[in-house]
Amino acid sequence: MIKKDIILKEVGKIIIPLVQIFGIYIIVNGHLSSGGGFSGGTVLASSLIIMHLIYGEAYVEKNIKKETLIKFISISLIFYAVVKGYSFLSDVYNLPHPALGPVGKIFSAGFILYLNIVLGILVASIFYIIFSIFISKEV
Amino acid sequence: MDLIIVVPIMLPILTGFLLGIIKPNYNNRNTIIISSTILNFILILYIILFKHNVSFHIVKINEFLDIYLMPDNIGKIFATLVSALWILTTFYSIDYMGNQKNLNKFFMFFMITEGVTIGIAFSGNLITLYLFYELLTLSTFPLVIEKGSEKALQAGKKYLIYSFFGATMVLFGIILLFSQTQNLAFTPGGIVGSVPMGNPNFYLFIYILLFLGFGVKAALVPFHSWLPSAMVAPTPVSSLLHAVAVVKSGIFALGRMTYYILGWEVIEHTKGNDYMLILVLITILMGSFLAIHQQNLKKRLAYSTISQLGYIMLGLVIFENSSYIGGMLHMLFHATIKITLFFCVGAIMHYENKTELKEIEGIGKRMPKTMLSFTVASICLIGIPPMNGFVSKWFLAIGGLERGNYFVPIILLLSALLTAAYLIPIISSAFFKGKPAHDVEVSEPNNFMLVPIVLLAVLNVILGFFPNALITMIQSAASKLF
Amino acid sequence: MIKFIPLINILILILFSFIILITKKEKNVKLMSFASNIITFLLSILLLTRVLLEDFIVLNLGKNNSLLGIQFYIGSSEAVISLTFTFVMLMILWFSNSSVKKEVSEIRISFFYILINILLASLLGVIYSNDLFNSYVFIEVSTLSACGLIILKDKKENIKATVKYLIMSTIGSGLVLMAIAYIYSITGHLNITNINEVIVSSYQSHQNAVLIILGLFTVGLGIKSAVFPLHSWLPDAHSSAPTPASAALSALVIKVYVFMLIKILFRMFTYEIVNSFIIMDIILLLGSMGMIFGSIMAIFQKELKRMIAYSSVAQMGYIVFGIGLGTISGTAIATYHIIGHAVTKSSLFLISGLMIEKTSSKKIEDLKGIGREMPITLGLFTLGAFSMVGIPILPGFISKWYLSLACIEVGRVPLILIILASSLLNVLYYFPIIINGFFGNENLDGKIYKSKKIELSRLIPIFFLVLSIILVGAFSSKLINLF
Amino acid sequence: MEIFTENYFETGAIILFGIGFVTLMLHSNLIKKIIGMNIMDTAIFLFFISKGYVTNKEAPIVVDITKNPDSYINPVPSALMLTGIVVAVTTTAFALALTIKLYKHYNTIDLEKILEMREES
Repeated sequence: MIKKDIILKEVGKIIIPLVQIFGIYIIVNGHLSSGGGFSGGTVLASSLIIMHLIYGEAYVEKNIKKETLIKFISISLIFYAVVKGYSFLSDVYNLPHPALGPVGKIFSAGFILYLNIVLGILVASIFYIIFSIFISKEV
Repeated sequence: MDLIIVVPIMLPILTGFLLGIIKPNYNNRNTIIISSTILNFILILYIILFKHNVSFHIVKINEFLDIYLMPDNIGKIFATLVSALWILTTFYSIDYMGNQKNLNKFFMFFMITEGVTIGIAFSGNLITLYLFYELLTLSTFPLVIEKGSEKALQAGKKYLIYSFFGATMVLFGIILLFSQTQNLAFTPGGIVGSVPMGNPNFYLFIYILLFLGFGVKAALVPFHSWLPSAMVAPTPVSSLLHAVAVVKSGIFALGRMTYYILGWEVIEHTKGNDYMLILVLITILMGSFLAIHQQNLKKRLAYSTISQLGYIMLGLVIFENSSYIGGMLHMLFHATIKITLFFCVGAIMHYENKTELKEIEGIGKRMPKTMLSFTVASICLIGIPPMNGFVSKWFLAIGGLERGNYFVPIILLLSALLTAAYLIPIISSAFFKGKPAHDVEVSEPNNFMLVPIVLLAVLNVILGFFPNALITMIQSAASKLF
Repeated sequence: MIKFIPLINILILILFSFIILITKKEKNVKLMSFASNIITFLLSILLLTRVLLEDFIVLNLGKNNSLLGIQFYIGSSEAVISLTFTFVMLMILWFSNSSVKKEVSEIRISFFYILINILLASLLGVIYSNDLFNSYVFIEVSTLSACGLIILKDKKENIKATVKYLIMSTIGSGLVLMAIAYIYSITGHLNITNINEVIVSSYQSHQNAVLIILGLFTVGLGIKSAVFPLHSWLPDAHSSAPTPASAALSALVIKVYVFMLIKILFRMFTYEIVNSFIIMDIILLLGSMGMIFGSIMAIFQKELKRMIAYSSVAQMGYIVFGIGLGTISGTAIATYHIIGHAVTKSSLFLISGLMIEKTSSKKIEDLKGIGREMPITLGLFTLGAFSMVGIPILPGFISKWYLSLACIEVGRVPLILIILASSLLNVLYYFPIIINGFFGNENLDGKIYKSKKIELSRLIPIFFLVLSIILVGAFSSKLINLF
Repeated sequence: MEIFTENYFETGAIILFGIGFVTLMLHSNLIKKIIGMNIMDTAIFLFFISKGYVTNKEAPIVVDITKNPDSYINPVPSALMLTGIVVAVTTTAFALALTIKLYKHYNTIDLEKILEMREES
C-alpha cells in the first residue's frame, strides 16, 4: 500500500544512515553528555521504523528477521544482568574493575559504557518490535 | 505413663478412619466395631481405678492454645457412661441398620464421635473443650443426614447453623475471659475468683455468653428447635446423640464452665444464675408441655429430653452441694433411661414400622419384653420412689430448698406430672388397647436388639436401688467445689 | 556472602527468565524455571537462618552511604515472608507444569514461565527494598507481569479483566508515586530509615502534608491490594486467569502491597505519629467493612473461583483490620495472617482448578457429589476451608484469636463481634460446597463425569501446601513473636 | 496565597495531576483514559524534577571542563525520573495493545458499554 515513490526512497537512503550514526553517538556518549542507552536506543529505533515505512515490510523483514531481534534482546538482557550483578558483587570483593579512564574521554567510566551500548541495542530492538506488531495488526 | 489417657480418644477415631479406608464387609466390620468399643470401655475402667490425677499435653503451640488432657473424677464418670452406652448402641445399630450399601461411612463417623465425646470428658482446659466441642458438631453432622433425603439435609443444615452459632458465642466468651485471666485451665473453684474483681457485669456478660453458647448444644429453650428436627436421623443415631453424646456434652461443658472456670461465688456475685434459673425453668415446663400432644413417638421423646435436660441445668444453676449431686446423678440416669426408651421406639419402628401413637395399639402383646422394659424405663423417668429418677429428683429438690427458693420443688413435682402425662398414654395404648392377647403371635426383635434393651432396663432398676456407690463418687468431686 | 542473598535471589530469577526467552524446547523451559525457583527457595531458607542468628541485615548496593544507593533491609518478618512466598511459588510451579498445558495455548507456555519468574523477582524486590522509589519500580514490574499472566488465556473476559486491572492499578501507582514525590519534597530522602529520622522531628510542622501522604499511600496501595471498596477488579481478574496464575495472584501479589503499607506506616512513620492521625480509624473501618461485605458477596457467587476471589477480599479485610489497630501486636497478627492466608488461599485455588478441570464447568452447582469422584481433593479442600473458617490449631483460628485479643488490648471490644460474624459468614459459603460434595444421596447418584482420572501426581504439590497450613498453625507462637 | 505564586512549578504539577487523574477516572473512552494516565505521570515527573531545581544553576552536563559540583542543580530526581518515564512508556504501550485487542473483540472501546455487555453475555 506504500506506493513506490522514488523521491522517498532516495532521501531515505541518505537520511537513515545519518540518523543511525547520530543514535550511536548518543549511546556511546551516554556517560558524558545527556543521553545514554534509552534515548540513543529510541533514535536507532526511529531509523528502523523509517526504513520500515519507506521500504515496506518485506525489505525490512529480509535482513532483520523477528527471531534475530528476539535473540538480540535476550542476549543483551542477559549481558546487562550479568555485568550489573558483577559490578554490585565486585565492589565488595574488589574483583578487577575495568580501568577508570581520564574524565571526559569515551573509555572513562568503566562499565557504564558497555552497559549503555547493550541498553541501546536492547531499547532499539524492543521499540522496533512493538512498532512492527502494532502495524501488522496481529496483536 | 501418661500416654494411657490419649488412647481411649485415639482408638475409636483410628478405628473410624480404618473403616473408612479399608471398607470391610458386613461381619468383620461388626467385629471391628464391637471389639474396639469393648476395648475402649475396659481402658477407661482401668484409667478410673488405677490412674489418679494424671495429665498429658498432646500439643502445646503457645500459652493459650495447648491441647491438655486432665481427667478428674467427673470427667471419668462421664467417660464411663459414654463408653458403656456406646457398646450397647453398637450392638443395637448393627441390627437396626441391617446391611445397607454404604454403611462404612456411617460407622466411621459413629466411631469418631465416640472418640470426640471421650475427648470432651477428658479435656483439661477450656480450649481443648472448645476444640472437641466443634469437632463433635462436625462428626455428628454426617450421622444426622445419614438418610440423604432432602428433609435430612435441611435438618442437618439447621443443626449445623445452630451449633456454629453457639460455638461462635462460646469463642467470644473464651476470648473475653482469656483477656482477663490469661489462663483457661480447669481448677476446682474457678480461676476467676483469684483475679481482682474488675467490673461484675463484664463477668456476667461472659457467663451469659458461655451459658447460651453451651446451652445451644444442651437444647436450652431459645435454641432447642434443632433437637426435634434432628429426629429424622436413624434411631441409633438419634438415641445416642440426643440421649448421650451431643446433648450431655453440652451439659458437661456447662458444668465445667460454671464450677471449674468462673467459679460459683463469682457467678453468684454477678447474679447471673438468677437470670439463667428463669430460662432453665421455662425449658423444663415448655419441654413437657410440647411433648404431651406430639403424635410422633420420637418427637415426643425428643421434647421430653429437652425438659429432662432442664432438670440437669437446674442442678448446675442452683449452687448447692446436694443440687450439684442431683444434677450429675440425673445426667447419668437420664442417659440410661432415655436410651432405653429410644431403643424400644426404634425396635417398634424397625420391626413394625409404626411411628405414630395411634398405630401402636396392642403392640405390648406382640412385643411383650420390649414394651415391658419401656414401661420400667418410663416409671424411672417419672421418678416413682424406688427407681433412679426419683433419687436424682430428690437431691435436686433438697438443693432447691437449702438454697431457699421454694418454687424449685413445685416445678419438679409439676413436671413429674407432665412426664407421666406424656409417657403413660404410650404404655396404656400398648398394653390395654387392641385385640385380645391370645390370638396375637409374639414377634420379638432378635436378641441383638433385645439384649441391650433388657440389660438397660435392669441397669436402671439396680441404679435405683443401690445409687450410693455413684453418690459417694460424685460427692468426692463436689466436696472440692463447695 | 550470605549478605548478598536477596540480590542473588532476584538476579537469578530475572536471569533465568531471560534465558527461557531463547530456549525453544518446552521441556527445558520448565526445567530452568523450576531450577531457578528451587535455588531461590533454598537461598531464602539460608537467609532466614542467617537473620534468626543475627538481627537484621542491611545490604547497600552501589554507594555505601544510603543516600543514593539502593538499600535492602531484611528483618525477621521479611525473611519469613520471602521464604513462604518462594515456597508457595515453587508449589504453584510444580502444579502448573502438568495443568498449564490444558488452559494456555501452546506457544504461550514459555511466556507463562517468564512472567512467573519476573513476578516472583519483583515481589521479592518489593519485600526487600528499603528505598521508596526502588520499591515503586518493583511494584510496577509486578503489576505488569500480573497483567501479563491474566491475559495469557487470550479470551474475551480475560482482556476485559486485564484492562480493568491495568487501569485500576495505574491509578494506584500514580497515587503512590505522588506520595513518594511528596515525601521527597518534605524530607529530601528516599530511604525509609533516613526519612524516619527526619519525619520524627519535623512532622508537627507539616501536619496536613503528612496526612495527605498517608492518605495517598493508603488509597494507592489499597487499590492495588484489593481492600474492600477498591476491590472491584479482583474477582474478574482472579476468576478468568489460568489456575496457577490466579493462585499466585491472590495468594502472593495482593499481599506484597499491604506489606509495603505496613513498612511505610510503622517503619517510616512510627506508631506514635501514625496513631495521632485519623488515618488509622479509616483503615480500621476499611478492614472491618471488607471482612463483612467481602464474605457477604462471596455467599451470592455462582462460580467457584469468583467465590474464592471474594473470600480473599474478606481475608484482606482481616489484614487491614490488624494494621488499623495500630499496635505492635496488631501488625504482628497482620503479618502472620499474610503468611497463613497465602498458604491456605493458594491451596484452595489450586484445588478449585482441579475440580473445575474435572467437571469442566465453573459453576458451584455442578460440583454436587464431587466427593464421590475426587475424595482426596475434596478432603484437602475441606481442610483448607476449616482453616479459613477457624477450627482451632489451624492458622485461621490463631489469627482470629490474636486479632480479638489485640482488639481488647486497644479497648474496642465490639469489634470482636465483627471478626466472629465474618467467620460465621465464611461458614455459610464454604460448607455448602463440602456438604453437597460429600453427602446427600440425590447429589451422589446419577453423577456421570467424563472419567478424566486426575492422576495423583498432580495432587502432591497441593498436599505439601496443605501440610504447610498445619505447620504454619503449629509454629504460630514462634512466628508471631518474631515480628 | 503567595505560596502558590512562589513555587509555581509545584502548583502547575498538582493541577496537571488533578486533570490527568480525573480524565483517567471518569472518561469511559479507553484512549482518553490512556491520555489522562500520561498527563498524570508527566505531572508527577514535573513535580519531582521541580523539587531538584535550584535557581540559577545549570543542568549537570559535562560540556568540556567540569565545574565544581555546587554549580549544578540536584541531579538525583532527574535521574530517578528516567526510570519513571520508562515505566510510564511501558504501561502506555501495554494499555494501547489492550485497547486494540478489546476493539477486535468488542468493536467498541467505550469501557461502560463493554462492562454492560458482560452482564447479558
